[in-house]
Amino acid sequence: MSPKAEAAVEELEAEPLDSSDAEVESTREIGATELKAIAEALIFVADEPISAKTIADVVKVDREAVETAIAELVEEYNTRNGALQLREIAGGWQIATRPEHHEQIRAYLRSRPSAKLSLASLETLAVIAYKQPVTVPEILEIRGVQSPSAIKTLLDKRLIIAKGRKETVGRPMMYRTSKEFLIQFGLKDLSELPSMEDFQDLAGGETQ
Amino acid sequence: MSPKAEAAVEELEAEPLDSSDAEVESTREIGATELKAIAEALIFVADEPISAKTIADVVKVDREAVETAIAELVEEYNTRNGALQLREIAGGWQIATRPEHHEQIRAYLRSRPSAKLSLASLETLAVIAYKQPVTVPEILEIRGVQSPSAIKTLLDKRLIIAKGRKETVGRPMMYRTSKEFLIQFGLKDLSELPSMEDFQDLAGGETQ
Amino acid sequence: MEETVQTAELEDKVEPVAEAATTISVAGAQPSIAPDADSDQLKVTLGEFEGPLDLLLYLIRQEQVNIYDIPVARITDEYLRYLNLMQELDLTVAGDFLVMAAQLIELKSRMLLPRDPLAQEEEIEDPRSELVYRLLEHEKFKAAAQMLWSRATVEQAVFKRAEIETDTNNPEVAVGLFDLLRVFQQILARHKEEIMMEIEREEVTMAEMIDRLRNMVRSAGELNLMKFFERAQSRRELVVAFLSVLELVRLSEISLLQRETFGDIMATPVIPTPA
Repeated sequence: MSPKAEAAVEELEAEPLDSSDAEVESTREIGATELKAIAEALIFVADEPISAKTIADVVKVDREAVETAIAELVEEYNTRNGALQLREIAGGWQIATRPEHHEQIRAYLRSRPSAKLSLASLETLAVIAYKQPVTVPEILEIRGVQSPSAIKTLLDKRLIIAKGRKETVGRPMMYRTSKEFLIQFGLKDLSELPSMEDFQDLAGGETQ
Repeated sequence: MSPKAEAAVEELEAEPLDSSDAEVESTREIGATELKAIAEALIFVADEPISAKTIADVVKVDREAVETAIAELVEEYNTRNGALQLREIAGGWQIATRPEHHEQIRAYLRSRPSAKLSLASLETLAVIAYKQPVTVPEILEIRGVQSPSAIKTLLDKRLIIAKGRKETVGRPMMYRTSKEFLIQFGLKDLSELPSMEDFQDLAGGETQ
Repeated sequence: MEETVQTAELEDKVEPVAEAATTISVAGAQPSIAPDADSDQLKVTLGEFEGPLDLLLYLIRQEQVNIYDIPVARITDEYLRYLNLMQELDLTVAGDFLVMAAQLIELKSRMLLPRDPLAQEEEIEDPRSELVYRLLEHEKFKAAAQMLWSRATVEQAVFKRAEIETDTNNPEVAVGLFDLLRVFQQILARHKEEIMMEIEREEVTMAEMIDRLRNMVRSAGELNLMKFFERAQSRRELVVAFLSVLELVRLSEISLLQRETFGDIMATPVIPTPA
């Protein structure tokens, strides 16, 4: 970048945006560097490929100006040769990773921390935590839906353990929360689980 | 080193070493340029801030090497001065927009700044942030007012979490700030909060 | 007057305040009523005051006195005038404000007590010191809240990338302890709704069910209610069973006992006390 262009950038940035006005003022001139930055920001935050026309409408400039800005951005991304690319897809623009590193990306996605639970698993875990020891038919009765995969997930994540059978029709397995459950939720023991009273204290407004 | 030599080194580093040998594949040397690209790709695809350690584990390199790579990436992002920044938040790294263009982004996303917390909630949050882990009676003592609805709001917004009980009369729940708190307030970690003493001067002397 | 100003009453209440604002004020501050952002209750705010410590701080600043040497009598009088003003305006004075008033009055009387002539100079603790400490702490946290507010404002101008494909195959939620409890309550609520929705012909009458329960409790001496409910053949019967438990409790024929949180609930017969 030439020193002159650099100075222009600084000037633009020093100039505060009209923060008091919610509407973007169409009257203000938008420089090429700023337009490029806004286009990049919009492409980054958009949840699907965003067209030059959409960007032009938001910023209230000519579509051609946006297309020039994007062309420069593409050039920058290619020159930089980092992990990201700016690509045109389905009539719009998108930032994506280059294909080279898919192996590591897949390895990461597979290894993602597993302390998270789906809502179904969470519900099942909640029932087990508060009603333990409890059988699958009892969980079904309370939740109103079958939860076999949730139980498998919880067993896989070692949050629950099977503990004996209930002496009733079919002798179903009983489940309870594990030591791992206490660790993951930072509990010393089960008595530390919040009770309905703890919750009502907050919801009802009166403490003590 | 001449520019030409520099380019040659980069080329060498980009070229995977030992790619023909299947046996040493997992321990394959990863050049600095490649590591930088992989780190950037992982930071981009991760849906929440990703730590240098996680990246190191995925790529199977030293954490220090990852940290060096990230430091260079940060430098690149800053030098480029585009719409995006690479920043450390909640113990991990994240790519995000710079604040400058928020108006246009909001205009496009049709989003409004999310509802700000009430003064009562903010004060309660401040007490929890600085005194954690802290119980409801202790918060009352400091604030001088009951704050059950503020605590409920903070729990709903996932800014605080319940963590165990205090072994005292009534075994009240203890609260602390969450990872979401760090994210929403743009903090690397709790140590980044200004110390309580920084507010001392304000309190002792005249305000306004 | 009730704790909360009802919405219907709002219009009645706001007007006199707005009128009064020009004429009545203590130390230059005026009270107002506003909906509380965190709940659907209306909140009485005295100027900017969130609580008694806020009000005290304000009065101390307004009177331009040294916070380390508060003229307790003067500040207490101001404080009480303020509470009176609230009552004149027919506003509910929150309990926290009254507690502070009591503490101030106590402090005021302690300041009037002659000092123990035998006590060493350094042993004499200023009765105000605890209050001063609380005020200073409170003010620091107010400053901290301001800091958080500005941080959040900056942070709201920063955006993350939109969802990409790799996010969607990981539809998970982060979980805290209270989430667990909330989820459990939701299940219970859902369960209850299902039961309420089913309307069937009567199989067992309420009277029959009450008899059944009465007999079971009497013969067993102690009945696990879970067991009793499990006998119900339909959801409707379950409701009748539940109602009959309530009825017998109301008639003081049985009492309910839960030995531990979330433990089973036991029904025991109430031994009639001889009149």
